[in-house]
Formats: sequence, C-alpha cells, structure tokens
Amino acid sequence: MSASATRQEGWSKAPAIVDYGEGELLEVSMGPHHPSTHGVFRMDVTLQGEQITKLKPVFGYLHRNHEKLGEGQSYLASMPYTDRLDYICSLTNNWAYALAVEKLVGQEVPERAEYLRVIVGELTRVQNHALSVGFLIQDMGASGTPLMYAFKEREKILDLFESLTGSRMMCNYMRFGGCRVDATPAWLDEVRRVVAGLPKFADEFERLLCTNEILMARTQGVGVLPAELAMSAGVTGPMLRASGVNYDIRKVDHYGIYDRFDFKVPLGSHGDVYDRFMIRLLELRESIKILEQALRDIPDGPVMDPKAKIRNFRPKPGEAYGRIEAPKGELGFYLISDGSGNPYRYRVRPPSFVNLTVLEDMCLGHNVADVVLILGSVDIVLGEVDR
Amino acid sequence: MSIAFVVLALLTLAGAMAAVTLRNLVHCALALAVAFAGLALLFLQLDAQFVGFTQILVYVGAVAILVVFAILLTRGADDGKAGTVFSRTWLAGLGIAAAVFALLGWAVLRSVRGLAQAAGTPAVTVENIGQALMSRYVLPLEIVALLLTAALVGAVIVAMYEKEGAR
Amino acid sequence: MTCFSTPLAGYLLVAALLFAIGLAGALTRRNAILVLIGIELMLNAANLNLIAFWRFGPHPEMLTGLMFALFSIAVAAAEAAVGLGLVIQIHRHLKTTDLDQISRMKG
Amino acid sequence: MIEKADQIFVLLLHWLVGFLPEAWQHVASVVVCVAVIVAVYPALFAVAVLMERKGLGRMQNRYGPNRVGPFGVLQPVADGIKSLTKEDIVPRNADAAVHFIAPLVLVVAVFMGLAVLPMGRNMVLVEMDASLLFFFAMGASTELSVFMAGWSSRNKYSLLGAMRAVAQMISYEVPLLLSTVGVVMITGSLSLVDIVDAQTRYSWGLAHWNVFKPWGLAGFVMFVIASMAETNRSPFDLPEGESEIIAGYFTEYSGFKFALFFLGEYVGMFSIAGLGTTLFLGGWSSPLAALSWIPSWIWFFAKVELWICFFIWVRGTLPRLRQDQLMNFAWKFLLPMTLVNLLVAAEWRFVEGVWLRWIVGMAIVAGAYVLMGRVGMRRERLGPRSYRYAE
Repeated sequence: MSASATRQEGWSKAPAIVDYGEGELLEVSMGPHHPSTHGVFRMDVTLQGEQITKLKPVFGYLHRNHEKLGEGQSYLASMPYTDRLDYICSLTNNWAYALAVEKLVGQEVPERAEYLRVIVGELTRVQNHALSVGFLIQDMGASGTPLMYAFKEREKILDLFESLTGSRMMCNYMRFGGCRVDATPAWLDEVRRVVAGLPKFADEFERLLCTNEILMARTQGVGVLPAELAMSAGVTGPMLRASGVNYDIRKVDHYGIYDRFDFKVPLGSHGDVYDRFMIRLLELRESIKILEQALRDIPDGPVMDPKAKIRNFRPKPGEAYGRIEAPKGELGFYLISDGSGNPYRYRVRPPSFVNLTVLEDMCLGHNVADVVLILGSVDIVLGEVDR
Repeated sequence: MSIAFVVLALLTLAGAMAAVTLRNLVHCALALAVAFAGLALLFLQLDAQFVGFTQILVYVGAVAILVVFAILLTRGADDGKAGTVFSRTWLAGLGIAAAVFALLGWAVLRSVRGLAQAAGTPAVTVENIGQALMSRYVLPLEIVALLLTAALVGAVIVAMYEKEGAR
Repeated sequence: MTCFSTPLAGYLLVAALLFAIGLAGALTRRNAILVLIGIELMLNAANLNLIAFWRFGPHPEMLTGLMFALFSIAVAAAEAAVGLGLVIQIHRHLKTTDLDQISRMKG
Repeated sequence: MIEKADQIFVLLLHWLVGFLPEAWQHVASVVVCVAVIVAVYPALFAVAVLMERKGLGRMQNRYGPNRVGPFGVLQPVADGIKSLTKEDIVPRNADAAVHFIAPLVLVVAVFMGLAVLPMGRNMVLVEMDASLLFFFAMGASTELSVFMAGWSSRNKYSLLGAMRAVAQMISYEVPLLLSTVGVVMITGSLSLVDIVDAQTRYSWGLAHWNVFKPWGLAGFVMFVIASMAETNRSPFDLPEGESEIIAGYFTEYSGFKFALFFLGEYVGMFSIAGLGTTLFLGGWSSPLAALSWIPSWIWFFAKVELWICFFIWVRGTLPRLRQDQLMNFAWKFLLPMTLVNLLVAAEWRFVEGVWLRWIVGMAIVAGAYVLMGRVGMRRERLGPRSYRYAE
C-alpha cells in the first residue's frame, strides 16, 4: 500500500498504516477542522508511532483574494479590508498599510496622530501576545485557565478600542496622514488606568506559568529553530528574536516615533518554544513601558494632516513598501502606483505566513503533541496566512 | 449441572471457537477475551475466587491487550490478501484435534463413575492462599518471580527496535 | 443424563473441548499470533481442569490444584509476553506472520 | 437516633424486603441495592459534571453554565436530553458491532467495581474476601473497552488515542496496584470492609487512617497520581487530548454512546476515588472521634466528592504531559517509589518502637523521593531561564 494510494482511498480503508520498510508509518491529515490549528489549516503528517517523519502544511482554505481586491479598488477602500488580515491585531494592519500609502504619496503625520498610533499599536501588541501565550498553553491542554486570564485583559483593551474606533476587532482606525478620530481625554485616562493594571497582570501571568514544571518540560528543547535557518527563511518577529537574532523593525526602521521611546528588545538563546513564549511575555512588558511613556508625552493637536486628501487621490507612478513590527513579525505592504486611483500592484508580506514556512523543520522528530505546541508558538492567524 | 454452568460453558466455548475461526485478527483477540472472562466466571463457580479474579486481571487485562498490541504491530503483512486463513495442513490439524478431543472425552466419560462427588464448599480464604504461598509454596513462588523477571527482560530485548548506534 | 451425575464430568468435558479448540486453532491457523492464542486456550483448559479437580477432589483444603493454577497463570503470562515479542520480531525481519512462510529456520 | 441515621439505608432495605417471602428476600435485596447504585451514581455524575463546569468556570473568570434553571443547576438535565436525542452516528466503515459494544463494556466494568466499595457502615453490596483484587480485575477490563472503541472507529485519531490510552492505563495500573499493596500488607486482608474496619480506631480522638502514616502518605500520593492517570484526567488526559487528537478513542462517538463513555469515565472516577478513600482515608469513618455522630455514608460521599473536587482543581491548573514524559514518570518515578513504599510498609510492620518506625519510615520515604524525584527525574537544562536584551 503506497502513500498516494492511501490518500486517494481516504477513509475507505482501515487506518492506513503504511509500511515503508522502516517501521509502521501512519498518515494523518491534521485539519482543516482540527481543534488546535487556530483556524482552517491542514497539516499532512506522516507519523512513525507518534513521531513526525514528514509534515506538509496545506493552507488556502481561508483565501479571500485580498491582494487582487486591493488592486481593483481605491486606496482608501482597502483600509477596512486590512482589518481582516490578522483579525486579532487590526490596528497594526491599518498602520502598516497607512505607512505604505503615506510613503507612496509622501504625506506627513501629525504628532498627536503618531502618538495615538503608537498607543493603539502597543495595546494591540499587548493583547496579541497575551492571547497567543494563552492559546499556546491551551494547546498544551491546560483546559483554558491561562487563556481566560489572557482574555480578561484582552477584553479591557478591546473595550478601549471599541470606545475609540467604534469596533472591537475590525477597527478601521487609521487614515493616510493621521487617524480617523481623535481620542478624548477621558479615553486617554481610561487607557492610563488599564495600562497601570497591566504590569500586575504580567507578573501574575508569569508567576502562574513560567516556572510550571510541566510547562517547562513540554516546551524547553521543543521545536528548536536555529538562528541561521530563521534568518534564511525570512522569519521575523518574536520567533526570530527567540532564536537570538536582534532584529526589531521598531529599532531598525525607526518608523513613526519609536526612537523617542526607551525600550529594549529581549532576545532568546535557544530558539525553542519556551523561548518564544518567554520572549512574548517580555515584549509585553516592554510594550507596557512604551505605553507609559507615550501616554505621558502625548501632545495636543490635530490627528489628521489638514492638507491630506483621503479620497480620490492619484499618487504619482512609483512604488513604496511600508513595513512595521506587527505583533507577529514584519508586516509589510508593497504598493505600485501607475498614477491611477487604484494601486497597480498591492502585495502583503504577512508575518504569519512566512513564519509558518519553517514549521516542518521545527516539527521533525517530535511528537504529535509537540506539533500543536510548535504551531501555537508560531502564532498564526489564518486570515493573514491565506489572505 | 446448573443453568449457570451451561451458560458459562457455552459462552467460554463460543468465545474460544470464535477466537480460532474468525477472519479478523482483532475480532479473534476480543473473542479470546470473552473466552477468558467466561473461564474466570467458571472459576468463580468453582469457588476459586482468587484464581478467577487473577484470571481476569492477567488474561483480560494483560494478555488480551498484549495480543491486540501484537496484532496491531504486525499488521500490514496479512492485510488485503484474500484467501484462506488456515494453513496448508489444516485438515491434519483438525483431525489431530478431533482425535485428542475424542480421546479425552472418552476418558472422562469412562471414568464418570470413579469421579468424586461434589464435596462441601471448601472454606478457602485469600489469607489461606497467602499463607500457603509464603510457606509451602515459597520456592515455586520465588521461581515464578524469577521466571517473570527473566521473561520481562527477555520480551523487552526481543521486541526492542534494532537501531544501529541508537540508544 | 447419567454421565453427568457429577458436575466434575461437565467441567472436564468443557476443558477437553476447550483444549481441542485451542489445539485445532494452533494447528490449523496460518497466523503466528493465532497459534499463540490457541496455546493460551489450551493452557486455560488445563487450568480449568486443575481448579475442577481441586474443587471436587478429596482434599480441597490442601490448595494444591489452586496453587498449580495460579502458577500456571503466571507462567502463561510470561509465555505470552515472550511469544508475542518473538512474533513481533519475526514480523520485523520477514515482514510476515504467516507460519507457512516462516517455516524455514534461517532468518 | 444517631444509630438510626447511620443505618438508615440498611434499615430501609430490610423494611422493604420484609414484605417479600423469606426465599426471595436475598435476591430482592441484591436487586434493590443494584438499582440504588445504578441510580445514585449517574445522579452523582450529573452533580460532578455541573460542579466541574461551574468550578472550572470560576477558576477561569467566567460563570460556567447559568442559563438552564436557577444558577444553571439543570444544565446536566439539558445535557442528558441533548445527548439522548442526538443522532447516533456510526462511521460507514466502522466495525459496527465492536463500536456498539465498547461503551457498554466500559460502563458495565466501572459499575462492577462499585459493588465492593463499602459506602457506609454495613453498606456494601458484595462482601467478599478478595474485593480489592476484584476491583482491579474490573479496572483492567476497561482497557479493553477503550481499545475496542478506538480500534473499531476506523479513525486515525481514535486509533492513536486508543493506543495512548491502553499504554497509559497499563503503565499506571502497576503503580496503582503496588501503592495499595502497602495497605494490604499492614491490614493483612484484601477485603475492603476489613481495611476500613482496621482504620476506624481512634486514639486521642484522631482516627487511624492509613494516610496518617509514612507508608500510607507516600502510598496515598502515588495512588492519587496513578488514579488520575488511570481515569484519564488532566494532566494525564493524553488519550483524549482535545488539542492533539480531537477526542481520542471516542472521537467517532455521538449521542447516547458518547454519553455512555462520559458516564463511564465519571463513574470510573467515583469508583477509584471511593477505593482511594477506602484504602487511605478511612472509608466511611470520621476523622475525629468527636464527629462520629455524622452518618457514615455522608462521610464516604463527602470524601469522594472532595476527591473529585481535587481532580477538578488539578484540571483547571496543569497543562498536559507528553507521552514519553508520562511513561518516564510512571516507570522511572512512580514504580520505584511504590516499591520503596512496600519496604517502608514492611518496616512499619516489623520494627518495634513507635518513634523508631516513624523516623525510619519517614527517612526512607523522603530519601527515596529525593533520590528518584529530585535527582532521578531531573532532566538537563530544564528550569527558568534568564534573558538578555539588545542594547
């Protein structure tokens, strides 16, 4: 019985245990509706016993033609669609897209808007990291307790988003040359209150999780991603930094006003799941620092460049690539203008997608149980992977 | 000849029959478990409580599971091949078995008159068994323990993967 | 039903039949595991005999039959473990558990 | 009066079967007892499920079920109706007969185990000599049903789950059994009734529970761990690890058969908790002589519920282990520890002098724990790490 024959016959046979002459091999199709693939994602896994000998990620189940849609409509019309890329962090998606268009058009962003972008961006990072760590431990089988702890904090942040932008997840907040609405002083006070509570949450979370013996045994030394492989595969974000590579676009590009803030970039040294998990927690703490500084320094002023045209503008022919350090890694938008009202080419560089490409390298030789863990530590959102 | 005995005997024999005749190997193993359970109940009927429970614990809980595992680990070779599950010499085997049964049955039936009538229920407690194991039968017990250890080690070594250089 | 005047005969007959079934299985089946199953059945038939003789014998308080059955169970467990280990190893070498094909001695 | 309350169920039974002719009384009382057990434990199962969902909800900053009935207490009823009316789906290629039998075997086997548990003074269905052995024999037969379920579903996840389950249950049955041997050694009986009786003695108003002795404490801890693995509870819930292999061996079960599996799992929990209570926590006896006026059955069920609460608490706290870690833990830690514990029990039995045997027993247990738990189980480079920062 060969491997391909098994797949064609599907379920018509008894569980296909394929003998390749080196022990029993079992082909399992994990997904697309497996409970821990974080959406509709499939992995064709070949197992020897419970050990992975081959893993092929299959995605595209959530493909929505995002990039082609972007070419068929005006620049502004794509902005709400970017919310749907990584639906956990819509605000950073907005930001990257706005940055790309601003580069293309050559627009300035007022001071206050920059501060607001930093605030909402870092809030997004906080809730994304909390959530991804929670989901990671949910994948480990912790029946949801850490996840719900993370959700509690995320809920407060989503409430903030709702009161600022009118939507909890699909915020659609940024515009080319600023932000859509200004934040009221009351909102800023509310943010200050929430941010003041965050260090306590981080401490609690860390105390709850980091020294748990089972967690350490499950994560340390699992899914090691060597720095060279990470760099050559284009992996970015916390995953890359967990492998020990100092690359944070906030530090590299100095986009926005990030060079005004004092924050550090935590680096891992093993590149395993535990490092990725810890790097996220440490980055969460750094984000809190940035938030505190931004909330202290935010100036008054307009949130929109008064000269900016939001609608019906026709950028000069040319191209621009705007990228930011999204919570999951480098999120970039590449736009080519041919002088019309629509982009000629609209391309997204999604961090989840690129980070996912090294999945097999990390999983080989590990157990089924580790695969879901490693997948969780990559922190993917299928909306972004499939676009 | 109580009804319970007939039922249990039929259950045991049916399980045994199924265990050696069914096509599907896992079904064979499950039928074997049924036969073992039936036997255990027969032991209970014979007032051998301890042996009956040991029978369930060892045979249903361990041997049947072992057989099932072995079947799963050795599948692939026999799967999908149509044809008989019986060996080339099945007729001779069946003949021998029938002859053996005829002989045994003849012997039993011939000696019915000489067989003992039902004695009173022997008052055997687990404590008796334990005392006996530790006094009269202590040497066999030790030997069995040694044998089990040797078998454990042997089975592990025999069944271990032969990987060059590994482990 | 004169032949069943004592219940012992019933047990002995069941044991004999069980033994014959086990023997038939061991002799007629091709699969090595099935042969082991047959051997287990024969051992169990012997156990049934032992227990029956203990129960209906003159000295049930001596526990001899009971003890013999207990030891037999222990030995049978060891036999099953080693036998199945051997079958697995044979399967690994020869890719088959068919006894008609494993009849040669060289591996 | 106190005596009456303690024996209320026994008296009720006698009164009830008293209406029947003499010849039928024995059979009738057995039938009534079985009926009561078969009715009470599913009811307890409903309570436990509700407790688990509510408790986990509280641990996780949420409410848990609160829609059906006041405070959601009728949720189990709704769940029951749902699972009874759901379509019974059998995969087309499944081995229908085995697929059907598997949950029945499980439920029957776990209920059989309850027969020998003394649930109160004079409240045991079958009083037999080798009841502990009987319990384990029944526990061993559940493994086969789990395997049947996983194998017959013709689903790869089910097969993986079944293999995991069988491997795990066999591995943990050894320490589970061995951890109880200490009790048997000291009590000198396999009969659970005798074991409880041996513990219902009081000195200075404190009960002689086995857990209050060094071998009992060690055995108790081992028993709790092994029983969690035996009932597939978190953190040993690999056979049904929902994030890895969907639902393990009962992935392909729905409707009533799924409910049976669920029931079997929880009744298995009750029975193993009842066994642990009987062996180590004095069964139906009260911890203090001063509290003996509380009926014995209340004590028994209270202890069982406490045990279940502990299971729930652990489930809400710990993540799941991996297969190899699970096996390592069983064979490299639990098994040697239980063997050492036998040594301690023997020492307790034969060393004269109260203080000496306490000190020696504690020393052996603590030494073995340090040696095997701290040194033997330590893996390299496992521990909290420190992180560096760029700039």
